[in-house]
Formats: sequence, C-alpha cells, structure tokens
Amino acid sequence: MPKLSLLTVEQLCFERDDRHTFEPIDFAVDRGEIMQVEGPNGSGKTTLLRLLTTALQPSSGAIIYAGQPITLCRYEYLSDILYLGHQSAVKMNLTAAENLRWMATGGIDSTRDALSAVQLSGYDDVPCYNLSAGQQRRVALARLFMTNAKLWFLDEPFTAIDKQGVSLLENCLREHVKRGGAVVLSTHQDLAIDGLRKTSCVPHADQGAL
Amino acid sequence: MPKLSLLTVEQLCFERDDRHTFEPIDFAVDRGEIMQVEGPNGSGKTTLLRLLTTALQPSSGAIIYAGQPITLCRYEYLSDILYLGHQSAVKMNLTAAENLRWMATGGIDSTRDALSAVQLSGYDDVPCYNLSAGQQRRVALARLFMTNAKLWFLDEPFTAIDKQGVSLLENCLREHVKRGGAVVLSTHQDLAIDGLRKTSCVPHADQGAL
Amino acid sequence: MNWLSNLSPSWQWFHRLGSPRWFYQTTGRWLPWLSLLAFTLLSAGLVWGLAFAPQDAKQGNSFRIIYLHVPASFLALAGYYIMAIAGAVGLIWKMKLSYMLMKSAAPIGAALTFLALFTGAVWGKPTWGTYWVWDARVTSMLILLFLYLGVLALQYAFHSNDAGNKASAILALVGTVNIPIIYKSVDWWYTLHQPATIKFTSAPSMHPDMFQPLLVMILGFYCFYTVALFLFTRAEILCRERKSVWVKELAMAREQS
Amino acid sequence: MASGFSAYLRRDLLLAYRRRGDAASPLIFFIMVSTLIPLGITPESARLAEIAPGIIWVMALLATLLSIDAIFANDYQDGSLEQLLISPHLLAMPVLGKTAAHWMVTGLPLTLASPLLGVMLSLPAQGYVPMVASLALGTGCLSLIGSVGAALTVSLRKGGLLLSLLVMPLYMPVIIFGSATVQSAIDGFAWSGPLAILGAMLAASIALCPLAAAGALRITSVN
Amino acid sequence: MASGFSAYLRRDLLLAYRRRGDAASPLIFFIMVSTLIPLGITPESARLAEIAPGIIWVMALLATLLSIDAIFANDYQDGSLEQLLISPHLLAMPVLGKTAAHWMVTGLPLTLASPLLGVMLSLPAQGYVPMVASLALGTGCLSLIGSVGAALTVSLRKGGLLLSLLVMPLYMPVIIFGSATVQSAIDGFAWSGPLAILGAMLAASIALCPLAAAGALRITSVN
Ligand code: HEM
Ligand SMILES: Nc1ncnc2c1ncn2[C@@H]1O[C@H](COP(=O)(O)OP(=O)(O)OP(=O)(O)O)[C@@H](O)[C@H]1O
Ligand SMILES: Nc1ncnc2c1ncn2[C@@H]1O[C@H](COP(=O)(O)OP(=O)(O)OP(=O)(O)O)[C@@H](O)[C@H]1O
Ligand SMILES: [Mg+2]
Ligand SMILES: [Mg+2]
Repeated sequence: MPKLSLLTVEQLCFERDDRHTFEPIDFAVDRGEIMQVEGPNGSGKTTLLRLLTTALQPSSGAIIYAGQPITLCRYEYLSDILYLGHQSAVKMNLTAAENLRWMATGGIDSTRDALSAVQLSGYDDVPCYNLSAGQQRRVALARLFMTNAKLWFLDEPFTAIDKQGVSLLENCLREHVKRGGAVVLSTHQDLAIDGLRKTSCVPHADQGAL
Repeated sequence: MPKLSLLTVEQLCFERDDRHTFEPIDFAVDRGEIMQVEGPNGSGKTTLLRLLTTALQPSSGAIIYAGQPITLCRYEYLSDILYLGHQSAVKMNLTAAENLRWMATGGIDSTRDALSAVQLSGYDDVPCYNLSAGQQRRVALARLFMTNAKLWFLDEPFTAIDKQGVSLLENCLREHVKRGGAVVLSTHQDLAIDGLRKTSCVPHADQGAL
Repeated sequence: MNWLSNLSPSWQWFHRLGSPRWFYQTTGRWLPWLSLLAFTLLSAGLVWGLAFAPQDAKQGNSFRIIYLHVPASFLALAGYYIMAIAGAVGLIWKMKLSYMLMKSAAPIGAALTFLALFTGAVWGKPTWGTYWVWDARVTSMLILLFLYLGVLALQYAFHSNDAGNKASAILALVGTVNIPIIYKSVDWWYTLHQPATIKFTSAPSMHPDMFQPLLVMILGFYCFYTVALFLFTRAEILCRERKSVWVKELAMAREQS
Repeated sequence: MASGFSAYLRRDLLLAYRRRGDAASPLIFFIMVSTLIPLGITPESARLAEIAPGIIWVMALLATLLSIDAIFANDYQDGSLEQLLISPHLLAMPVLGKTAAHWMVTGLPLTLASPLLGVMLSLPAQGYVPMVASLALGTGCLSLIGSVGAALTVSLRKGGLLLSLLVMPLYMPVIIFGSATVQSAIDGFAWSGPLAILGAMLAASIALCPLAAAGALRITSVN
Repeated sequence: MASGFSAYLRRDLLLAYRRRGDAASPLIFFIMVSTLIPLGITPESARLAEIAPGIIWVMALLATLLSIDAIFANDYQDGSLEQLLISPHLLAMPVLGKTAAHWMVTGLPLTLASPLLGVMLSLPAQGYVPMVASLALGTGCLSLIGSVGAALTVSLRKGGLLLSLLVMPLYMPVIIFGSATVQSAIDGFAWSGPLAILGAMLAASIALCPLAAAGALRITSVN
C-alpha cells in the first residue's frame, strides 16, 4: 500500500468557457514538504491554487486530503487550510492591527506578536494606506504567524518583499513544515530552502499564444 | 568644470507630518545609465521616485534636469519622463488594447506592437480582469515600448513577472539606455545588467521601528 | 524686494503682520482691554435689553430674544467674509498667519450661525407658530451653517495641515461667490422673515428704546468675536510653531514663573 | 456560528466609520438632502405635509438602492470575499452580519432622523410614531432584499443597473405598505394592519434572505 | 490641449459603458425609480402634477450627488490620476472631459428621460419644454460644481459625506432656479428669466469649475 499523502492531486483539469487552462496536473504533498508551483505568467498557477482552496470547482480530476476527496470532508479540509492570494484581503482603511484582529483566532496579544514577527511593530495603529507596498504585503503575511492551519496555499507571497523579508519568510515556512505542516506556493523567485519540491503548471494547448 | 548630468539630485529631503522619510539623498544619472534605488521595505524608494516625478514636493534639496532645477523647466521635464508605479493605472474593465490605446502617442499599430513585445499578442481584446496577475502587469509595462520619454522612473517593474519576462524587460532597459535614455528603478531583485549603478535609500533616524 | 520694503512703510507693515510671532505678542497686549470691553458691553446690553427695555406691543416679552438673535446673525454673516478673505490672502500671498486666522474663524462662525438658528427657532414658536418654516432668510442661514461645517470638516480631514489649509481656502472662496447668489435666489424664492430693518441708509424702523440696547449688544458681539478669534489663533500659532525658539522660550518662562 | 455574525457586523461598521470619518454622517446626509426638497418642491407646509411620508420613503429606497452594491463589491475586489467563501463556517451568518451593518449605516440613521425630517417637512403630529415604526421594519427589508440582489451581481462588474432591475420589483410591496402605514395614521385610520404586514415581511426576510444571498455568492463568485 | 478633453471624455464614457454593460441603463434606472414614486407618495394625478418638477429635480440632485465622487476616486486608486497629474499638459482640459462624461451618464439621460417621467407624473403640457431646457442646463451645473467637491476630497478616503456637505449648499441655487423655471411655466408666467439665470450659472461653471477642480487636485493629491 502506498504511503498516504496529506494532499494528493490527481489529473486535475479546469475549464473556463470550454477552454482548458492547463494540462492535467498530478502531485502529492506530504507533511514536512514545501511544493513550489512553477510556470510562466498566465500558465494557471493562481487558478490551480484557487482550485485547491475550493474557491473554484475542477472540471475533472480529484483533490484528496488525508485519503478522502475534499468534497466529502469539506469542513475539516477548510478548517485546516490557509490561503493567501494575489489580492491580499488587507483593507486599506483599517490599521494593521485592526486588519489582523478580525482575522485572528487568538487574542490581541497574538496580533501584536504577529506584527512584530513581520517587523512591523510600531505600525500597529497606522492605516494601511499609509504603509509602503512591502509593508502592506507584510500585514497580509502576518496571518502566517497566527494560524493553526496545516496546509498553506501561498500565491506569490514574496511580492514586494525585500531580501531580508524573503529570508524571514523562508524561515517561517521551514518552521511550519518542521511542525508537521505543508506548503504549496507559487513564485517566480528562486528559494533557498532545502528539499524544496517543484511541480510545473503547463498552459494547455488550447490556450492562445503566449 | 564637472560634466553636466542628465538628472542630478542634491540633498533631497522629504517630510510627512514633520517627520523626515529618508536621509538626504544625492545622486546623478547620465544618459546611458541605469540607476537602481535600493533599500528595505518602507525605506522610501517609492517616495523618492514620486518626488522625481513631481507628484510630491520635496521639503528641501533640488532636482536638476539638464542643468536646470525642474521647477524652472517643468514642461520640458514632464514631457521627457515616464513613470510606472506600484499602482499600474491599468483599468480592469478595459481590454488590454483599450488600456494602451488611450495612453498611446502613436496609432493602433503601435498598440499592437507593444502588446506583442510583452508577449500578449492574442490578448488584445480580453478585459484585463480576465488576465493573470503577471499579464496585467505586462499590460502596464507595454507602455515602455511605445514612448519617446528619455527618463524612465520604474517602481518595482518586475513584480509578478516570470523569469523570461524579467530578461525581456532587462533587454528593453538596455536598449533604452543604448538609445541615449536613462532609467531610475527600484527593485528587490538582482538584475543581470552590466554597468548597473546603485544608490541606497536609508530610512531617516526619525522613522519608528523597522 | 528689500529696497521695496525700505521704500514703502506699508509693505513693512504687511510683512510684519504676516509674522505669527509679531501677531502673538501684539494681540497679547490688546487682549485684556478687548476682553474687558466685550464683557462690559455684553453685560450692559443684556441687562438693559432684558430688564429695562419696554415690552413689545404684539409679542410681549418673547421679543427680547432679539438681543441675542440679531447680533449672532450679523456676526455669523460677517464671519464668513472674514474667513474667506483670510483664506484668499493665504492662497495669494502664501501667508501662514492668514491660514491660521481662517482656521480659527470657522468654528466661531459656525457656532454663531447655530446660535442664530437656534434663537430664531425658539422665537419662531411664539411668533410664527412653528419652530421651522422654509423661509428665505432661515433657509439661507441653514445653508450658511452647512458652508461653515464644510470648511471646518475639510480642514480637519487632511493629515497634512498645509493641504487642509489650501483646500478649505478654495472651498471658502467658492462659497463666497455663492453667498450672494444664495441670498438672491432664496429671497426671490420665498420670504416670510422680517426684512432688514437696520440699514445704514435710513433710520431704523424700531422704537429707539428697544433699538439702543440692541446696538450695544451688536457692538459687544463684535468685540467678543474679535477676542475669540484672537484666542483661537494664538492657540493655533503655539501649536504650529511649537518647535521654534521663541515658543520654547515662552514655555520656559511660563514654567519658571 | 453567531460569532461570524458579530465579527462581520463589527468589521463592516468599522469600515463604514473609517470611510465616512464620522459615525453621525449618514444622519447629516439625510438632513441635508431634506433641506433641498422644500426648495425643489414647495416651501408651503400644507403641501409639504401631504407628501412628507412618501418623500421619506423614496429617500430610504434611493439610499438603499444606491449603496447596496458596495455590500459585497469591495470585499470581492480586495480578496476578502474569497477568504469568506473558503472559511469552513456557515456563510449565512457573516452575510447577515454584513447586511445588518449596511442597515445600520443607511436604514437606521434614516429611521432615527425621520422625526427631524418630519418636522422639516411639516408632517402632522399623528404621523410620527407610525413613520418611525414602519421605517424601522421596512428599511430592514430593503437591506435584506438588496443583499440577495447584490450577491447575485457581485462578480459581474457591471452591477448598478442589473441590481436595481432585480430588486426594484421586490421593493414595491415594502414601499406600498410603508407609506400606507403613515398615510392611514394621518388620515385617522388604524395603522396596525400595514405595519403588521411589514413586520411579517421583515421576519420572512431575516429567515430567507441571508440564505439566498449566501447561496448566490457561492454560485456567482466562481470564475 | 483640447485633445486632453476628448481623450478623457471618450475614456470615461467607455468605462461607464463597460461598468454598466448597457448605455441605456441610467435612463432605465430613472424610469424605474419614478414608477415607485406614485406608489410611495400618491397615485392621484392632480397631486402628482404639483410635485412633478420638484421630484424630477430632486432625482437629478441625488443621482449626481451619489455618483460624483467616483469621478476621480477610481482613477486615484488605480494610479491613473497620478499619471494625469504628472502629464505636462493643462490639467483643466482632462478634468472638463471627465466632467462632461459624468454629465453624459447622469444628467443627459435624465434630461432625455424627463418627458417620459413627466408623463408618468402627470406633468401639465406647458411644463415639458421648460423642464427639458432647465434640466439640460442645470444638470450641467450640478456635475461641474460637483467635480470641484470631488477633487477637494479625492485623497481623503472618507469621501461620501464630506463631499455632499461641501457641494450641497452650492447646489441650492441650481435647484431653486431649475424648479422655478418649470413652475413658472405651469403657472402661466414667463420662464425665460430663471432659465437665463441657469444659463449664466452654467457658463460661469464651465469657465471656473474645471480650473478650481484642477487646482484642488494638485493641492490635495499630494501626500
Ligand atoms: C430659525 C429661524 C431664524 C433665522 C435663521 C433667522 C435669521 C436671521 C438673520 C440672518 C438675520 C440678520 C439679517 C440681516 O443681517 O439683515 C435676522 C434678523 C432678524 N430676525 Fe431672524 N431668523 C429666524 C427667526 C426669526 C423670528 C422667528 C423672528 C421674529 C419674528 C425674527 C426676527 C428678526 C428680526 C426682527 C431681525 C432684525 C432684522 C434686521 O434688523 O435686519 N427672526 N434673522
Ligand atoms: N501616503 C502616506 N502617508 C503617510 N506615510 C506614508 C505614505 N506612504 C508611505 N508612507 C510611509 O513612508 C515610508 C516610505 O514609504 P515608501 O512607500 O516610499 O517605501 P518603499 O521604500 O517604496 O517601500 P517598499 O519596498 O515596501 O515599496 C514608510 O515608512 C511608509 O510607512
Ligand atoms: N477570471 C478569469 N476569467 C477568464 N480567464 C481568466 C481569469 N483569470 C485568469 N484567466 C486566464 O487563465 C489563465 C491562467 O491564469 P492564472 O491567473 O491562473 O495564471 P498564473 O499562472 O497565476 O499567472 P501569473 O504568473 O501571471 O500570476 C490566463 O491565461 C488568464 O488569462
Ligand atoms: Mg498568478
Ligand atoms: Mg515602494
């Protein structure tokens, strides 16, 4: 019997208006693993991650979580994942602390800790529209420091983040997988993480030029 | 007599609510040069570029264009520059071609050429909200292929762009400076450009933690 | 520019007036006298008007509210022009002090407008039978209140003091263009309110015994307005110039004594 | 479950407060608009009195109609709606919370301001209580029904008109019974009948609309 | 110079078209809202006729007030406004173009729909020509004056109320002369007087408002 992976994707396909977005995708991620989805712009990485979060429905194929198709264990699955997309769900009119507070599961302390973990301590009460691009992105990333989710889906988490921030984030990912979590992320940058696994997203032949 | 640079920045300072954003900045860029502004998140790179475009007013110091302070040659200066910010001014509800068309100085042909230069041919008539993050950014970057501006100010132009796109863009910059232009850009990535000059943006001691 | 200020003393005066420090020190000398004058006039006018002036034939004692209503209405209107002119001077000559005056004139004017509306409404109940009618004068006063509130709100909405000053100065100016139009249009539209009785061109149509205390009250309100404007502006000056040497010295001196 | 309700209620109220800068602002808005009505229509109090209930109801309608599409649109654009959709909890609760927040910044201030608007529009004395009561119930219905329309059109990026087309017919009964409540009171008839119907409509809307809106969100935001 | 005007006019019209999906939609919106007014106020044509001009003017006002802040806000958010501000050309021309586009999607459709609304609200026959004429001039003023307010508040992120507070007082003369034009015509008086005043206000607004708005944009968007 093959080992049971935490998340297995089998022959996953997606169609928009009867056009396939990418070639069928297969991969498996286990606890302790980081999987990087590669592919050129428009190849379907974001689409794939959104399929994994159930925000989109696959046209065929299966997503299997701990041995069960996610359609059968929706509640457990959704309780165990965290998704961070291109759009970071940071409200510009709220302060950094407020943005986190209402996403927080812990208390106010965890908010403050999370902000200092992304090196934003002192910016708690600054409205996000007064933050720089990288600082705004860091507010979104602070969620990673206050979650119990096992499976993280990160869509280009390093956008607008400086070098030091990238290595800070790499550390955070390493620790998460050390604790038994798993990560699926897409990025165009090269990561300095040992044992990083890669899978690629190939635009379907249907897709127009690119 | 020292050589006259295309753009000289002297002791430039900026204050928001009586707090300095960065330490006074000095640098000079000449025709044929690419200047990378470095600095951690929140150090003031975007602020600096916006000062250079006159969108913000410096609290002290001078920006000198071809020997004249830009306050004295505003019209020529503004006619000669191109700015591409974090916010890319791409309208989601318009198609890629429409977005370019109304910024274009040439005709419809130049629009099409510019789109194919950023590898988006075939996407002319797709509304931008149906494009991937990288494709949207490419629409904004297409402006670089249809402008006569001498001085380019690019704020993190490589955001969301894949590896191939980055080298395509590097080429574009090289050609621009070969034609006698100059570029000031901010990015957290390492560029493969010969003779790249760097200047750094240091957060002012006034600024809070980070 | 230097020879110009040497040539004409009026220019020197203008530039000195633009200095917040000069303003602070000069008004500091005037303030005690002005306050005393305002207090005397107001208390004299009130006692005279409320206790000694004769009753009105038709309205009885309720008419006495005129001693608040009319001066407040006068100053509310005049205050808008003071504010707008200060804003214009700020925009044209880039004079900081002028913006500070404008910023201070707004809340005082708004408060006086509110007082005029409130006293008018209270007076309306016995005379017109309701608190509120859509009469020209009344409506335009309400609009004036909105204009004041707009200037105030715009001023404080900006983080940057400079942008707030300039923006509210623009708004005050646009408002000035409109005030005559508003008055004309509303007058033309519907009138029920008392027409202006105090005119500079002809004698008042009011009994002199009632009119004299009113005049005292109006003068008292003018003095009071000036005092309030000075106080607000001085506070604003201290706040803006808190990093300058002379304010620090002032604070030190205050601390020692 | 219920925490989803209150979390989103508080969040949306905070957002509205931040955007407007002042918690009293919707109130002031209604008062300002009402000052222009006598100018546009007539300053005579007798004629104003006749149309006062209708005018106030039309204002409630327009204020809801023109603001309801923002209830989900902002969240859709910045990615918050996606986060909401992939949360494991029942979607109807946050939706109800957001709708309640919408009501609190449109319907509730109008209800609270309505006595003052009544004075400004010379509403007869016996009209005040029924007006406040019917507005409190009716504006709730308007927000709830509107949320379903907003959910159906959220991903279309051409909200505006389609949304009004969808919800306008559903608003008709609310307007009819709402202004009937006030009118009967002014004319000296019993006004508990139309008010009771409004109450029933509100109860049904509270039970059904959040579910319908949640379902609509799941269906339409997938693309 | 003038090309800035037409480029922005065309662009904003295209954007409005894309957002609504249908060029006729503002028209349909006004017609739909007007069907609700007889329901809310009174179905009797005699009473409707009395208030018809006022109602149409109040609708024009609300439609402008609730849409004017988008005139610069969207461009501010996505960075287009910054591009506009750093273009070497005169700022007033694009601003005028954008204002014209705003008028074409709010004021113009209402003007065109007004005869139909007049029929629905039983407007007397002699009121139609003055109504259309006064709306054409008056809604132009509303858009132009509104653009100054929108420019003053664009960078504030708490637009809504502040904007209405700023422009509402300035709208008052427009409303008064606008509904007076129609009312005088219905009452059988000459209506050229108020109409001429409206025309003068429009001319002054065209000359001054774009300049004021351009100045305001330069001042306020700096931060
Ligand atoms: C809320 C309601 C009212 C408002 C906003 C209001 C406003 C004003 C204003 C602005 C003025 C100054 C006009 C000018 O400078 O020429 C004024 C003056 C005056 N008001 Fe009122 N008013 C109100 C109610 C009343 C009532 C109910 C009465 C009594 C019948 C009244 C009697 C007067 C008189 C006698 C004057 C002096 C007229 C003059 O000498 O110019 N007002 N009011
Ligand atoms: N509109 C604003 N109002 C007030 N403060 C601001 C505003 N924009 C930026 N700041 C502050 O100014 C500083 C510099 O911001 P800036 O955006 O220039 O940084 P940056 O170097 O571009 O950073 P990044 O790498 O994250 O893009 C930051 O500390 C930020 O919080
Ligand atoms: N909402 C949408 N409607 C229709 N087509 C879409 C939509 N979103 C994306 N697409 C198309 O689907 C393809 C895949 O898009 P996706 O966003 O998944 O790419 P990506 O790999 O994430 O690219 P990037 O590296 O630029 O982020 C692209 O060709 C894009 O044009
Ligand atoms: Mg992507
Ligand atoms: Mg930046």
